[in-house]
Amino acid sequence: MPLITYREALRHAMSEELTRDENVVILGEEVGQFHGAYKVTEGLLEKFGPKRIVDTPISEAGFIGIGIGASMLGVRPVMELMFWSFYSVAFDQILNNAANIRYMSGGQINCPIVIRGPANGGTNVGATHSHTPENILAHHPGVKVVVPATPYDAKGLLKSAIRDNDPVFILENTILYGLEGEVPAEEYTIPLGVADVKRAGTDLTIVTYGRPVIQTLAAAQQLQQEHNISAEIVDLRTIRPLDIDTVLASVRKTHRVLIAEEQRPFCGVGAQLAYMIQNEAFDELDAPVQRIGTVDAPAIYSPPVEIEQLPNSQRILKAALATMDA
Amino acid sequence: MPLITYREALRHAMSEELTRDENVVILGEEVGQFHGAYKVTEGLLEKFGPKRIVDTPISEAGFIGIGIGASMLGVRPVMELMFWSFYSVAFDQILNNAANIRYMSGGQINCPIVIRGPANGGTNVGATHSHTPENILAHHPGVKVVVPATPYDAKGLLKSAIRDNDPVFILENTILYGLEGEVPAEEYTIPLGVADVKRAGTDLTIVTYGRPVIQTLAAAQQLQQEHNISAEIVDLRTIRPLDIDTVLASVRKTHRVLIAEEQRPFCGVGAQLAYMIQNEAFDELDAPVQRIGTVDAPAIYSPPVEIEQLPNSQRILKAALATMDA
Amino acid sequence: MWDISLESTPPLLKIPAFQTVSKKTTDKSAVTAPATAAPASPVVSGPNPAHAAPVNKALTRDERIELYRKLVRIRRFEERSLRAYQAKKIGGFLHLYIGQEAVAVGCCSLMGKDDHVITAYRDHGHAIAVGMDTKALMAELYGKLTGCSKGKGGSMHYFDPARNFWGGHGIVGGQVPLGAGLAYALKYKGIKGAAMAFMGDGAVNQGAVHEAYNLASLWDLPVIFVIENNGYSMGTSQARSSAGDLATRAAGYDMKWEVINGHDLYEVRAKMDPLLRRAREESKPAVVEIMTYRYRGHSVADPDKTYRSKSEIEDYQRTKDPINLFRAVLLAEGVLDDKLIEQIDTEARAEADFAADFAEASPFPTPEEIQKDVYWEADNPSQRTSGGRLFFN
Amino acid sequence: MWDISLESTPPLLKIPAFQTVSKKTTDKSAVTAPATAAPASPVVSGPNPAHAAPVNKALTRDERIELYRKLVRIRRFEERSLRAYQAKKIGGFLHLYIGQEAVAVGCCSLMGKDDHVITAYRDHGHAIAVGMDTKALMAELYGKLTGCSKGKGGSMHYFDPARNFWGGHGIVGGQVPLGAGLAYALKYKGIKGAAMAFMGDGAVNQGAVHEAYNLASLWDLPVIFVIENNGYSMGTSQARSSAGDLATRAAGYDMKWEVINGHDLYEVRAKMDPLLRRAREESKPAVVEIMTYRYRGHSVADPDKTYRSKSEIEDYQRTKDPINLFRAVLLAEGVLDDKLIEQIDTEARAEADFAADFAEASPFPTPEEIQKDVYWEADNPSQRTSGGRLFFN
Ligand SMILES: Cc1ncc(C[n+]2csc(CCOP(=O)(O)OP(=O)(O)O)c2C)c(N)n1
Ligand SMILES: Cc1ncc(C[n+]2csc(CCOP(=O)(O)OP(=O)(O)O)c2C)c(N)n1
Ligand SMILES: [Mg+2]
Ligand SMILES: [Mg+2]
Repeated sequence: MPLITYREALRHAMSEELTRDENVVILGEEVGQFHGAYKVTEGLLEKFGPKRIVDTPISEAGFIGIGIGASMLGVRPVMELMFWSFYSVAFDQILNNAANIRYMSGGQINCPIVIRGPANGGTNVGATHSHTPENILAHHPGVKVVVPATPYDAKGLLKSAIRDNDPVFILENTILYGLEGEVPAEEYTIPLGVADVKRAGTDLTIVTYGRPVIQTLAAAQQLQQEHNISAEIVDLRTIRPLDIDTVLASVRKTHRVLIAEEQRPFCGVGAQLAYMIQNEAFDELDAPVQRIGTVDAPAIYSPPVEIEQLPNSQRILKAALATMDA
Repeated sequence: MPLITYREALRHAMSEELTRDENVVILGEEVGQFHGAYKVTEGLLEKFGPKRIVDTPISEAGFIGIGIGASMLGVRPVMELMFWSFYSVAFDQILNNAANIRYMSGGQINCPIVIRGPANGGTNVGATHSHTPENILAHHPGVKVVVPATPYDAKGLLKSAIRDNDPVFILENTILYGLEGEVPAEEYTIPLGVADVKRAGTDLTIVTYGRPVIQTLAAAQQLQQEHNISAEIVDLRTIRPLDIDTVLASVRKTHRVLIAEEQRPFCGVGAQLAYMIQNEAFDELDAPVQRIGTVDAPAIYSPPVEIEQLPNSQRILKAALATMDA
Repeated sequence: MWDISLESTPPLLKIPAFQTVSKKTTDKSAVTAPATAAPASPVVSGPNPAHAAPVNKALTRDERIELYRKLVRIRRFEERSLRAYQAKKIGGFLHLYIGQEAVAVGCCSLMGKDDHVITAYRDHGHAIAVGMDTKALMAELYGKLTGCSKGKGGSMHYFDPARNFWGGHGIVGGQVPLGAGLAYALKYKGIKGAAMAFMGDGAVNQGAVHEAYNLASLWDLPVIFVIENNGYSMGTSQARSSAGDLATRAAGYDMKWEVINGHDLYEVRAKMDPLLRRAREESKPAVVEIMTYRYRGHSVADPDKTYRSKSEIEDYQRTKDPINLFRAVLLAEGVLDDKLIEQIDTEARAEADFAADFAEASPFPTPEEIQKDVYWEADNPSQRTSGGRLFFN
Repeated sequence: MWDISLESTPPLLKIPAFQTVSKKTTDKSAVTAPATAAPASPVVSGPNPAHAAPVNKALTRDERIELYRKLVRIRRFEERSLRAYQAKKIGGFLHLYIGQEAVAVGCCSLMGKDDHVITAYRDHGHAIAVGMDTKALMAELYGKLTGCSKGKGGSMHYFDPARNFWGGHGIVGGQVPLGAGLAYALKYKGIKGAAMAFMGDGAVNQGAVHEAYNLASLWDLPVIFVIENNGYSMGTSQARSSAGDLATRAAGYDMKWEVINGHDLYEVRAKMDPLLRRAREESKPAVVEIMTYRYRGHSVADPDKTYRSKSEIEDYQRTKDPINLFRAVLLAEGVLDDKLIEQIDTEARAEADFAADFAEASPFPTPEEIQKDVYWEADNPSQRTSGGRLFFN
């Protein structure tokens, strides 16, 4: 299988869907002439022209609102947020209009919009640019939330998202954009809401998604080699819909759970998972569900310190050992 | 002690603080000449004049941003959101600027702002007007979040909030505005971050806050009388800082926990509580932590159906019995 | 006896054939930049030339009657809904459009099959103007499953995409980018239609509105931003909420703008028509500020005591009521006579009562309905492609 | 040899004594409404009368030299920071101000003790202009505890409230309401000061900016909204992001506006001074659009290949460099001579190197610092009144 980057995987997904469906249109700041702030859309303007690849002013509420309105009439906009952090200025459009329009209209209106862009820390861009809002987005019934960790997943999930009739938000990661992985040359999609066991194991379940998947894979290797602990890694891939069955099946096997996520803790995705696991597999747990995430503070700028604020394989390793000892 | 309404309690708190500190100023839509959409600020314009009680245009991002900026120079703005739902258009100001300014400036700048207003369902105002964002707000380190359930708490907590040097968000409830309760004539404050055991009990801990406190009190009476179950009711009062110690002390006594909240479930406050309880009192639990909240969908308009969507004393009662049976 | 502005106080008054634009309330207008468009018509005493505009001259007798009927039907529907609200049949908010009817009826009467409408929460008038069934509208107020949004939206959230009506939106200003988005879709698909995005005078101070202005002008979207200036946002007069004049802000975005007397249905049609044609044919946006007035409080809950005088309201009712004015015009045209007027009114009242009876007799949604219409996929399980849980508890 | 626009290509050029406003890039300006303020100066060939404005005439020789020194210090600081970035000493973004120096220096040179400043992420120039210590600024870029924000903010989030400098803000447009809020506080407290809220040309399309405009005008806040129009928001030219001219949008809010040649320090001072006085004394807001240009990419990461030509950049450097221009003026005035110019430049380079050495030698924050400066209460435990947990894990 060809080896391509996460960035290319996303680009290929958009390119294929642009070709497949003439209603698909890409909008966002700098997606065209500038080739994307992170070059995800590079070459698409040249290939599909300015009607399909649209540069927008810095008006997230305005252009996302326009995307939502256009989607109601059958256009299928794929909107890039340069950073998901900028959802803060478009929050009302995203979470009142996109999320509620089907409901408030009694099912008469669909909003087949995709909003995608990076949501992560780790590149020293500070508190205003490092939000990871998957918990906040997924809190709202009516939306779907996807956080892919590998090129293969990124492509397959984005293609499904574009075909989905509900609003889908894809949270990517600037650090993963350069990550390479095998991606089939043939067309494929990955259904939303299906977790992927990235590593089978017997002693400990680590539930994770996004970049921590990669970090957890490294930690799991070390756990095996140095501590003889066999960790099973469940990559959620989609936060809503949530494949809790795959999580519970793993818990029934290992009886111990660590959640590794790049979230601030209070009401994060890990909290929701912990609630569900203890609620639905109470008797299966040999120890409390543990979490390892971002140290609870706004994102610090200082490069070496930000590494310590975020989950990393050493912090995950330590948390895994603590979960085994609990 | 005098019996006053929750609305009056809030008004008295503001009136006393306006008198005490000339830097306190009330801003919001219709707070002055119109006397407040829910009449919380009635009479304040007449008493304190238009410099202290300021009507704003419908520009939440603008006027909350102005409040944040003014607070950096020592003004202490108490801003009314007509509904907390409208935080959606001011999200960036509230959760990037107010929440992060102290951090990003390395501790040089404070933001002593209070934002208050109702956040609740139950009055048939539909999906766009029924947000309960305490989980979303409290997710962000740097902010404090208060949800008072009684007139006594409302007054004492609002006064503390106005004196606090960190941004404090107070989520009130339109249905509680008319609720009467005893409030001392003498001045008092209630510290933020201190839960209140609203009813002592031995068999089951119900952790709650906001209007469900009132509903839970009714359910607890029925539990006692009809089922001989003694429920202890812990009213959190403040979501962040969180008085988890009072919760854990109760759990150590009862060994069973139900969380009753007016939140949609995914990543709600109940999820965070469940995580912490199972994590910190794993061996104390005789049954999984349970939740009862808002049925997971946007707020429905239809009046009789909305009652079923929200927590109510019958739904809480049923959930309590299920928790006892688990 | 036909004075229609207040049910209980019906003195028949001498009504001039047309009205001029009501005086702007802001005191800063003098310093505002001149506009690209012509200024609002000055107070004149001759006949309003707008009445003779081609789009009005082209109306058949029946069409004129239908326009009048729509005005009356809206008013009677809303008066009936007010009684239902007072009888506690309706929850939440009820924002009445009474006094503003000529705006929605005038604008929507110009809609072709590819024209689209979106508005705010004061949406009953627009819903009836686009042709929605008053039974479904009243049932929605009653929270019934037969409502136009199955009882899920309520008064503020009416929808009928089949009639190109995209709501009914509760967040002030939030619908305006969506309206530009409808126009975007039309342009994208090469359809020669236009969108009208209605908002109130208070909504112009929402940031999303300005973002939509800039985008619409920059991208030449076929959208007309319609400011229904009824002088107040809740209890705040325009002068207390907005610096400068409202329509003129369009100039800063290089957009055409116009001020329209919204009490005069023919003028609304005459001035909207060229803008709509221009939108459809040249794909050009515009901003219009339509001067109007609401007689009732902001919502039924508004005691309406602190921010305007009774005499101001009465003055509007007496001299600028859009139904009275249009009736006088049609009487002068010989299109209406007393009998027809009475018949229209009787039918409109009967229709409203019938809608209320229908609503009353309709079933409420079941609690199972709460989780329907959230996800397309959940409602279409046979076509579901995703796995996992969509709902939580 | 003094040409300062590009370190590596220093041809000394004949520099005219002043520059006129650069041509607006939008092609729609013709249809825009006339403004309340005077239009931008036309292209003239005589001496710029702004140079003889009282505020410039009043400058002592030393003050003139200090203004020049600030321009040079900013440029040398940024060039040094660029080298540090290339050496991987700096993380995140680095948005250089090179080419725009006269805007911050000109505006901030007018600040009295009660005047305040806030800006966006391209904030190094403003920070030096208000008098911040370059050691603390460089250390901040290096992420060190000795940085002006203790290494917590980085390049985009400089702060120094003691010098009335309120940041350094990363969300485009988000600082603008805060700037109006500073003005609100001044007015509330009866202090005769003014606030300047800087933003880029791309920022004017953010809704929050317009909300702030309306509020500032409605409430007569002493704030000057300063649009630094460098022609581009990242890779998007003004014509591709904004309909109409930028400054003229102020007219829609009944606000005074002005266009200023930002390459010419004396003109910046001459045109800003009356507006600042008016703000302080009459509590009146204004919008200014200062025409300027950035030579470097949007940030250091921007390859700067797709959206503008090399010749465009070179043209600005050759004919409009603010340092070259001001140096020529001061040479003509007899204030500078070759020796002094060389000395200033040498000192500025040494200062920048010293700042880098200081930064290099400073300690990083410890991981314990992560949770400091989050809550006032947590940092002042002896004065804490609340209970409960503030942090979670
Ligand atoms: C963002 C937001 N802020 C506040 C409100 C509450 N609110 C509802 S209607 C209204 C007044 C709107 O006035 P205007 O736009 O003039 O419309 P009108 O009611 O006169 O039709 C307000 C403040 C809201 N729904 N949304
Ligand atoms: C709300 C928001 N959207 C997008 C961005 C990403 N971004 C940062 S700077 C910038 C361009 C801003 O251009 P302009 O306002 O002209 O300022 P300049 O960079 O030219 O100084 C963009 C799009 C952001 N920081 N905030
Ligand atoms: Mg209005
Ligand atoms: Mg720019």
